[in-house]
Amino acid sequence: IEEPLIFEQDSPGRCGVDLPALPDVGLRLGPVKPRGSIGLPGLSEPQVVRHYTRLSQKNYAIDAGLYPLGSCTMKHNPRLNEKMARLPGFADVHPLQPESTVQGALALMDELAHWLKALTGMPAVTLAPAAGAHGEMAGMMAIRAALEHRGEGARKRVLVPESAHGTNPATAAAIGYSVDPIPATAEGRVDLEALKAKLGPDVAAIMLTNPNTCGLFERDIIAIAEVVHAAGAFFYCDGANFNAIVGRVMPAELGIDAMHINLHKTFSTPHGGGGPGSGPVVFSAALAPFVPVPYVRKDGDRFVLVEREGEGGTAYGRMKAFHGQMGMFVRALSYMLSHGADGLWQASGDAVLNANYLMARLNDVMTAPFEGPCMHECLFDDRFLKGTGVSTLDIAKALIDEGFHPMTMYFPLVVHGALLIEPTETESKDALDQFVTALRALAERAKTGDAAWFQAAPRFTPRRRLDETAAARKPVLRWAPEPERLEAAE
Amino acid sequence: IEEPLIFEQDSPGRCGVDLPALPDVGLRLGPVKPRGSIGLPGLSEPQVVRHYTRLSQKNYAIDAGLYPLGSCTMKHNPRLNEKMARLPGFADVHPLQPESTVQGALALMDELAHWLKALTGMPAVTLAPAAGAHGEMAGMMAIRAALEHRGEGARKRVLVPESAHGTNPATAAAIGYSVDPIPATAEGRVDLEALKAKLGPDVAAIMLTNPNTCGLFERDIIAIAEVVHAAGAFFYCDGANFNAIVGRVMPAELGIDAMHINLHKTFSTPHGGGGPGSGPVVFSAALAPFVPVPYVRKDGDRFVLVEREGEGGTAYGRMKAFHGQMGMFVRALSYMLSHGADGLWQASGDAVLNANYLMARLNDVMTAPFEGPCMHECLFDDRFLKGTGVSTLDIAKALIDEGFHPMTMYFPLVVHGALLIEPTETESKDALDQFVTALRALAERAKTGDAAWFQAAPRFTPRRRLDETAAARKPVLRWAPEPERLEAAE
Amino acid sequence: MRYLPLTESDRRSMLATIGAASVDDLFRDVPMAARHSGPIPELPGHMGELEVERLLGSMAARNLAAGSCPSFLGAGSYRHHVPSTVDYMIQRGEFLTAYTPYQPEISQGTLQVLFEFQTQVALLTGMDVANASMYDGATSCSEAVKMANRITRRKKAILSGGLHPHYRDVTTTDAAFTGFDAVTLPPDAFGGEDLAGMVDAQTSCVVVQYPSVFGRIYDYTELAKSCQAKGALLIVVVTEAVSLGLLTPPGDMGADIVAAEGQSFGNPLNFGGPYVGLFACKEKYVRQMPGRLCGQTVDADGKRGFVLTLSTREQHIRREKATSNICTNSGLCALAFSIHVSLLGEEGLAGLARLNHAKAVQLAEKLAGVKGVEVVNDAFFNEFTVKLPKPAAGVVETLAQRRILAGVPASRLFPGEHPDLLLVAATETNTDSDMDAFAQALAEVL
Amino acid sequence: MRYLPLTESDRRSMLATIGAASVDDLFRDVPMAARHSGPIPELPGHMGELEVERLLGSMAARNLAAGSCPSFLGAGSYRHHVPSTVDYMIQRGEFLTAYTPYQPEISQGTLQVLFEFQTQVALLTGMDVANASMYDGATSCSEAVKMANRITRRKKAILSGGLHPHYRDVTTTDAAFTGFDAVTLPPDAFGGEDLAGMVDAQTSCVVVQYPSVFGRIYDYTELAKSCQAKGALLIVVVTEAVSLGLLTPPGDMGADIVAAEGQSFGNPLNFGGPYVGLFACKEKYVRQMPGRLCGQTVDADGKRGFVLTLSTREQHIRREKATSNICTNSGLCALAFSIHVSLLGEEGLAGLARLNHAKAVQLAEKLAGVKGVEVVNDAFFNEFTVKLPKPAAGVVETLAQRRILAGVPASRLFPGEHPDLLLVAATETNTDSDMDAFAQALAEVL
Repeated sequence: IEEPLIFEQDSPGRCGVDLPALPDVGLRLGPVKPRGSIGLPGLSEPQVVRHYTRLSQKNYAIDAGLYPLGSCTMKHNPRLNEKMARLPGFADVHPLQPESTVQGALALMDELAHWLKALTGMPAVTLAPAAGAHGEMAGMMAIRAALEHRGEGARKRVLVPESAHGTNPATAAAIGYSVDPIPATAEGRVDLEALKAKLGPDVAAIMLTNPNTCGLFERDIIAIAEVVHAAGAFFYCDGANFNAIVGRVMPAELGIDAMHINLHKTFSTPHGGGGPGSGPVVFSAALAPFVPVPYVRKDGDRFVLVEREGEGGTAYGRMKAFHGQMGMFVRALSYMLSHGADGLWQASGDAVLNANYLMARLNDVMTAPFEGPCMHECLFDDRFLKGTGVSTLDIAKALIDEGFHPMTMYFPLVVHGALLIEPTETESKDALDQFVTALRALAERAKTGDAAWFQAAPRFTPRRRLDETAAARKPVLRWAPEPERLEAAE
Repeated sequence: IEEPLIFEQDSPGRCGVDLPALPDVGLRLGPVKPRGSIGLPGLSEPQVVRHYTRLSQKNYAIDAGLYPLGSCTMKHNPRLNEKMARLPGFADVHPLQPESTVQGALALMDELAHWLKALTGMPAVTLAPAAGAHGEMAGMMAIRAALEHRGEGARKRVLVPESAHGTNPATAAAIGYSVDPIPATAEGRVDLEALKAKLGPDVAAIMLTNPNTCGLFERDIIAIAEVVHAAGAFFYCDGANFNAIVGRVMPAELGIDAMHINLHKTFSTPHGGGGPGSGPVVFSAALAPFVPVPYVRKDGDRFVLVEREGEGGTAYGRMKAFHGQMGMFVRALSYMLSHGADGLWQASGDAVLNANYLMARLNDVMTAPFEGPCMHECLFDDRFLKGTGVSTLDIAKALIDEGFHPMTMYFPLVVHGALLIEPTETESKDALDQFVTALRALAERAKTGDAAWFQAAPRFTPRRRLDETAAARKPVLRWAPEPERLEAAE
Repeated sequence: MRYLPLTESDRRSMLATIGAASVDDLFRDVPMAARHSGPIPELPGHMGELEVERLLGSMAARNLAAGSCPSFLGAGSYRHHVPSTVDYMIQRGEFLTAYTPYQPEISQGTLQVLFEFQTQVALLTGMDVANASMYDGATSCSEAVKMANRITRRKKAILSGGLHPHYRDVTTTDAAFTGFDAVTLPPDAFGGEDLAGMVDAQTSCVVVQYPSVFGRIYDYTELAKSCQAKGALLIVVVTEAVSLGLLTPPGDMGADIVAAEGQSFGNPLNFGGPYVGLFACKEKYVRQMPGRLCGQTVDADGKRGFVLTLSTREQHIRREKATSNICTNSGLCALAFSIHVSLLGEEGLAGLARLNHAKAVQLAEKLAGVKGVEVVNDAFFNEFTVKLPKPAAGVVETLAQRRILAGVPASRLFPGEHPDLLLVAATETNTDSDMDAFAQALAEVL
Repeated sequence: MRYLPLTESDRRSMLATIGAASVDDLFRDVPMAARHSGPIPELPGHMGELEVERLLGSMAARNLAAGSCPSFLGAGSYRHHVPSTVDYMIQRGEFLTAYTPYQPEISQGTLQVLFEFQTQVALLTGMDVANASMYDGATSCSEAVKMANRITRRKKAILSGGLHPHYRDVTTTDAAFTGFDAVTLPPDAFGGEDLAGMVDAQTSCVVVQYPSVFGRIYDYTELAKSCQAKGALLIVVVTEAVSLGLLTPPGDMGADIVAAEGQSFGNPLNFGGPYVGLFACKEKYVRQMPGRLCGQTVDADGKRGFVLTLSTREQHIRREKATSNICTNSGLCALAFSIHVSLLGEEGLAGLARLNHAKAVQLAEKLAGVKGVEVVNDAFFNEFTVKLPKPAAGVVETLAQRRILAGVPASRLFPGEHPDLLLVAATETNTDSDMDAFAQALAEVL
C-alpha cells in the first residue's frame, strides 16, 4: 500500500491532540500580529500512528537484519539504554537548572568522561561536540588554539591521507588550514617516508584514521607520532573506528594528541536514520587546557559546570547551545557499564574476528586489495567484476533483494569500486554465514555475466532504483499544494 | 527472509541476560533434586530482538491498516493508555499489599466502576472477569445464584437466538443449563412471538446480543425484556457490541439484568494477538447482591477490598486468582477520560455512521440479507457470489492481497456465507473509500467468473493458504529436536 | 477529539450517501424511550493527554510501588526484573494491535510466537504439550480439574491444603456451578497431608501445588503413581514458574496435567492482572485440553507455517458442547513470557532460579536471626513461611508504614487461620540491604 | 555477555577458517607495546540490567526533574507536553536502528519523513525551503552566518544583543577559527538597538532573535528591508518554535535565513541535548544551504520516491570545499519533531501557541502582583523578563531548595550583567497552582 504525504491526508478541523482549556486572557504580542493560516494538515491520532507505522515499514534496520555498512558501525542498540535515557531524572532536566538540582546529571557526565579517559589513556576529554564531525572540529580547534597559544599560529598545513573520511579535509579547510594529501603504500597504509618528506615547520597537524578506512591498523603509527611530534605538529586521530580496538589498544600509547569518539559507533547509541550523534574528544596533556566550554569539574563532593572560564582560562569557545548530547551520554554509559572492561575487550575482539571471518569466507570469489588481517571491517575492490558489466553498485542493489543491507560502496576512494564490509560484534556466526552464502552466490552469478539481471535490482523493495540525478538537477525539497507546487530554481 | 524457530537458533552457552553475582549459600530444596537440562535454546539479546522484530513484521495490525473484523471491534489503541498502565504506581503494585498502600489502585477500580455504571444505568458491576466469555460466565452464575437464592433453582432452560456468539450457548451449557434456540425473523431479529412461545416456568434466562450479531438493533427489546421478566426469567445481554450504543442508549432502560462489557472492544484496550481481555459485568438491582469476590467498597474516605464476605453475604465465589485485569482497567479508564461523555457519544455515532456508509457504498455490488440502517457493523451474505465459483473465503483472501485485513467470515451462522464488516469510528473516510474501492473491484471481478484467480489468493503474504485440515488431523503442537520430533497421537 | 478522524463535513457527505438525515436517524431502530439526545450529563467532557496523565498519575501516586521499597510479597505473584527488551517488543504495533490470528497468512508472527510459547511451556513443565495460555493460574487450575473430570468421567477432585486458596476458591466456585465435587483440605502449613489415602474410585484428580502456597516442597512421584493406579489424574499447580529452572519438573514426577501461573516471566505485578495461565498435559490428553492451540502445518507452496488448530473443541464450532467457553488467550502476556524465556535461555533460566533460591536462603538466615522469629519450612524455593510471636497482619501493616512490604500474612489467604504465620518471598530484585532493612525493622516491631 | 552472540566454540571454528591461532593474533599489526593482554584493570566488569538500572537510577534520582515541581525555565529549552504517540513511534526499531538513508530503496520511511519535516519547517518559518535539520539551534545560527558570508562574499556579521548568548558564543567561536568578524552588541534587556544603522558594505548579515532571549517581540520587516538594501541578509533565530504557531512568521517579515531550535516539538529537555536545529531559507539560496537535504524524484517504475540530494555540496564529495563538515543530521529528533507537529496540525499548533501565550500572560499578571517585582517587557510570547529587588541568582537558588524552578537569572547567561533580571517562561504544562505556588514563594523570599 502506498502511503501519501501527511499533507495529502489533510482535512481541515481534524486534530491529533486535545488541549486543556484556554484561559480567558488577552493577547500581549506588541508590534506583531497573530499569524493567519500556517498551512499544516489536520490529521487525527489514529491516522498519524498509521502513517508513521507504514513509513517505518519501508525502512531496513539493524533490528531487522544484518547492516554491514563499513565505517558506519551498525551494531545492536540495547533497549536498556533507551529506557535509561528516559528516566525523568535525565530526560526531564532543564540545562539551566541550578547546579544544586542537577548533581546527578553532572556526575553522569563526569563518570562518562572517566570511562573515556580510562579507555584511551588520555588525560582530558570534552563532551561538547554533537557528532563525530563536530568532534573533529573541536579537536582541530584545540590544536589551532594550542599552536597560537605557543605562538606558532603560522603553521597552516594539515596532512591528510587520501583514504581519509571526507570530513577530515573538510574540517581542516573549514578552520583555515590547507590540506596536503599523504599517499598510501601498496599495503594500504600511510607511507611513512612520504609523510616524513611532507613534514615541515608549517605543518600544524596530521589527521589520521586508525584503524584506517581500509580496515587496517597503521603499523607505523608510533613512528608516525614520533616524526610528527618531532616536527612540532600535533597528531589528530579520527576515532570513528575506535570500536575495533576499544579496551585493547590505548590511543595514548600510540602518541595521539586528540581523538574524537563517535558514541553512536563504538558505544552503540542509536543512529536513528542519521543522527543525533555525539562526538566527545579526548586530549593529550599538551592539548588538555584547550577545550570548549562548558565542562564539568569536581570540587570536593560537588560537581561544578564551568560555563565560562575566568582570568587566564584557555578554553577556546563554545560548540553548542548547551552541554552536549546528554541523552546520548546516558545511553553510552549504560552500554559501557553493561559491557564492563571484560565485555568491551571481548566486543572489539569479536568485531575483528567477525570481519576476518567474512574476509576469509569471501576472499576466493571477491578481490581484496590488501592483505589481512583486517580489523573491524574488510575491504574488497571491484577487480572480481572486471569485464562482467556488473558494478559495485549493482552488487549492492542485488544484495538488497536477498534481504540484506548492502555494505559501504565506493569508499574509501583509494581502491576502485570499493566494497567495505563491517559486520560488528553483535552478529552471530549464523547471520554471517547467511550473508556469505548470499554474497558468494551474487559474485558467482556476476561472473556468469548476467549484467541485465543485476542492473534491474532491487525488485522486491518499496521503491526500485531512484533517479538521483533528476533529484539534484531540479530539486523538489518540499511539498506544495497543487497547482503552484514550488520547485527550487536552478 | 525466513525466520527459524528460536529452538533452531540455539547455541549452548549463549545467553540474553546477565545476572548479578550468586550469593555463596547452599541449596535447601528438601526432597527434590535440582533439575538437569531444561532444553531451552541459548540466544544473545541481539538475536532475540531480531527474531521478534522479524516475526512481528509477519503480522497485520490495526496500526498498519484497516481491520474490519465484524464483531471483534478492532479500533485504534492509543499509546497514552499504554503509558498510563505502565506507571509504577499501577504496574508495580502487588495484589496482596496492605490496603493502606494501594488506595490509588482501589480508587481507580472504583472510578472505572462508576463510569461503567453511569454508561449503562445499572446499579452494580463486577470487575473480576478476565474476558468477555468469562464475564458471560460471571453473569450467568449470578443469575443462577439469584434463582437458587429465591428457590427457583429448577429453572434449567436458557433461550439463545441462533445468531448468538458461540460463547453464549457454551456458557449456558457449562453451568448446567440446557440451551433452547430462538428463531429469527426475516428482518434478522428475534422473533418475539416465537420467544413468547418458548417461555415457561423452567426458563432461567434469555441470552441476547444487542445490537445483535447481524449488526442490527433488536427493535422489540423492551417488549422482550417485559415478557422475559413476566415469565420470572432474567435477561442476560451479551455486551460485545456495546460500542455501537455507548453513551447513547442505556442498557438499564432496555430492561437488561446483566451485561458483560468487553473492555478491549468498547474501550479499546489492545487485543494483543488474542488477549488479554477484560469482561466486567453490570447488574440490575435484582442481581446486584450476587457477585463474585473480590470487589471494592468505599468506606468513608477509604477504599476497602472485600475478598470474602461475612455472614449473610451473597457473593457466589471467585472467578480469578486476584482482583481482575488491573492493567486493562487503567487503559480503559484512560480511554474513557480521554473521550469524556461527549467523545463517547460521538464515537458510537461515528462507528454507526461508518458502518452505514460502507453498507451504502457496497450495497449494489454485494448482497445484504437484511435492511438497514445497521449499527456498528454491516452484514452481507454470499448471494452475490452465486454461480461464480468464488466463495466468501476467496473474497477474504483476495482482500488480503489488496492490503486489507478481511472482514469476519461465515459468522453469524444465520445467513449463508456471511461477510460481517465493522470499520469502527477510528477509520477516516479516506480509509473507508479505499476499502470500498478494493472490495467493489473484487466483487465485480468475482462476477466475471475468475474463480481460479481468487482461489490462488493470497499471493503476497508471508505464507499462502495454510492446510488447516492437516494441522488438525495430526497435530504438531511443539517443536522437538530431530529425529524424535513429537507428534501428538490421534 | 483526537481519536476521531471524521470531520463534520465528512459526516455530512456520508449521511448524504447513506440517505439519512442525521446520525441520530441511523439509531431509529432504538426505541425512542431509550435513546439519549446528547452526552450523559453526569460524566465529564473529554480530556487532553496532559489532563489524563495528571489525573491517573495522582491515583498512581497514592500506591506504594513495590519497587520503591524493600518488598517481599509472593503468594502467587512475584516481582522479577523484566529485561527492557520484553516491554519494548510487546509494544510493537504489529503485536500489540493485532487480533486473534484468524487469518494465518497475515498472522504468522503471532502464530509462531504461540508455537514457540507452547514448546517453552512444555519444556519448563516437563510435559508433552501445552496450550497457548489461559487467563491466569487459578483458571488454569480449575480448567485442569474439569479436563480431568472429562477424561476420567468422574466428578470428585481432591484439593490439597497446600493449594493457593484463591485457586481453590476458583475451582470450588466452578464445582458449585458446573456440578462436580471439590474436596478441600485444611491449610497445609506444617505438612502431613495423606492425599494418596483419599483417592478412591470416584476421584477424578488430586490437585497439589509445587512448591506449596506455604513454600513447602514435596516430591510427588509416589502420589502420581497412587493416583494413576486408581484411575485418577495428578494435577500439579505451579504459581512461581521461575522455580521450574531449578526444581525437578512436574512432568518428571509423573504429573498428568500442569496448571501454572506464568506472570514471573515478562509480566509486571499489575496489582494482580493481567497474568498468563500456563497449561500443559500428557500427549494422550491433548484433545481434551481446553483453550487455544497453535499447530504446525504447510502452506500451498509447501512451506512450514502455523495455524490455530483443533478448534473443533471450541465454542465457535461446538457451541454448547465445547470443552470450555473460553475464546481468548492471554496473548500479549504470553508473548512477554516467551520473550523473557527466550532471553534467559537454558543458562539464564537456571542461573535466575538458582539466584532466587539463594536470595531466599539468605533471607531465611537473616530472619531466623531475629529474636522470636521461626522459619517454619526448612526446604523451599524462593518463598517460605515464618512464625511470628505476634499476629502477622498487624506486623505487616506496621512495617508498611515504614515503607517495607514484609510479606503476605497467612490469615489474609486463610481468614481466621494461622494468624502468626507470614509468607515471605525473595527474588533477584532483593538486595542485601533490602533484607537487612527488613530484618532490622522486624526486630524493632516485634 | 548478553550482547555478544559468538560462543567459544564459534570463535574456535571461525579462527580455524581464518587460519589464525587466536583473536589476539588478528591484532598482530598493533605494535606489541600498545597491545593490552586483557581487560583494563581500572574499570569494573560487566553488569546485568538490574545493576545498571540501579546505578543509573541512583544518579537520576540526584536530579530534580522539572516535571516533579513547578518549573518556569526557558532561555532556549522549553518543557512541553509530548504526546505519548511520539516517543512510542520513534522507538520503533525501523526508525531507531536505521542509518543515514544511503540506500533509498530500503529507506523510504526515513526519507519521506525528512521530506515532510522539511515542508513542515518551511511552513512554520514561512520560508521557501528547509534542510533536514542541524545539531541544534546554536549551530544552525552559526551555519546561517557562514552561509550568508558565502552568499554575500562578505565577512562581517552583526549579532543582536537579543540573541541567546550561547548562540552568540558558538558563532563567535566559529568566527575566530574560520575567519570572519562577528560584531556583538550588549544584552538588549530594555530595547533600543539600532541594528539597521550598523549595516555597512562589509556586512554580510544581521542576526536577530524572535522573540529575543529576554522575551521581547520586534517586527523585523523594516530591518529586513534595510539589510537587503545594503546587500546584507537578515537571519532570524527562533529558540521557541511553538511561537511560530501564533506570531507572524519570519518569512513574512522578509527574513533571508531562519535558524531555529526545534526541541519544543517532540523532544524532552534532556539537560540540553540532543536537540534539533531547524534551518530554512529563501529558495534562491538553496545551493548554499549547509546540511543534509531530501528531495523528491521517481524510481525506475516512475513512482514518486525520495532521495538525499545536492550532496555535491557535502564533504563526501567536495571534501575540503564542502559547504560544511557536517555529515549527520539530528534524524531521530527531527522525526520526533515531525510526528508532534503532525499530531498538532493547523488547529492544534495554533491552539498550543495560543495556550502558551495565555499561560505566560497569566503568569506575568500573577508575578506583577508580587511586591517588588516588575515585569520588564509588556509584549512577549511565552517567556518574559522580570526585575527583582534582589540578585536573581540567589532567589533562584533559594526557591530551588523549596522545589520551585523559578527561571533563568540573566546573570547566568550574561555573567556580571543585569543581576536583578530573571527570565521566566510558562507553557501548557504549568497549572494555575504551579503559578500560585511560584508567586507566593517569591513573595516570601523577596
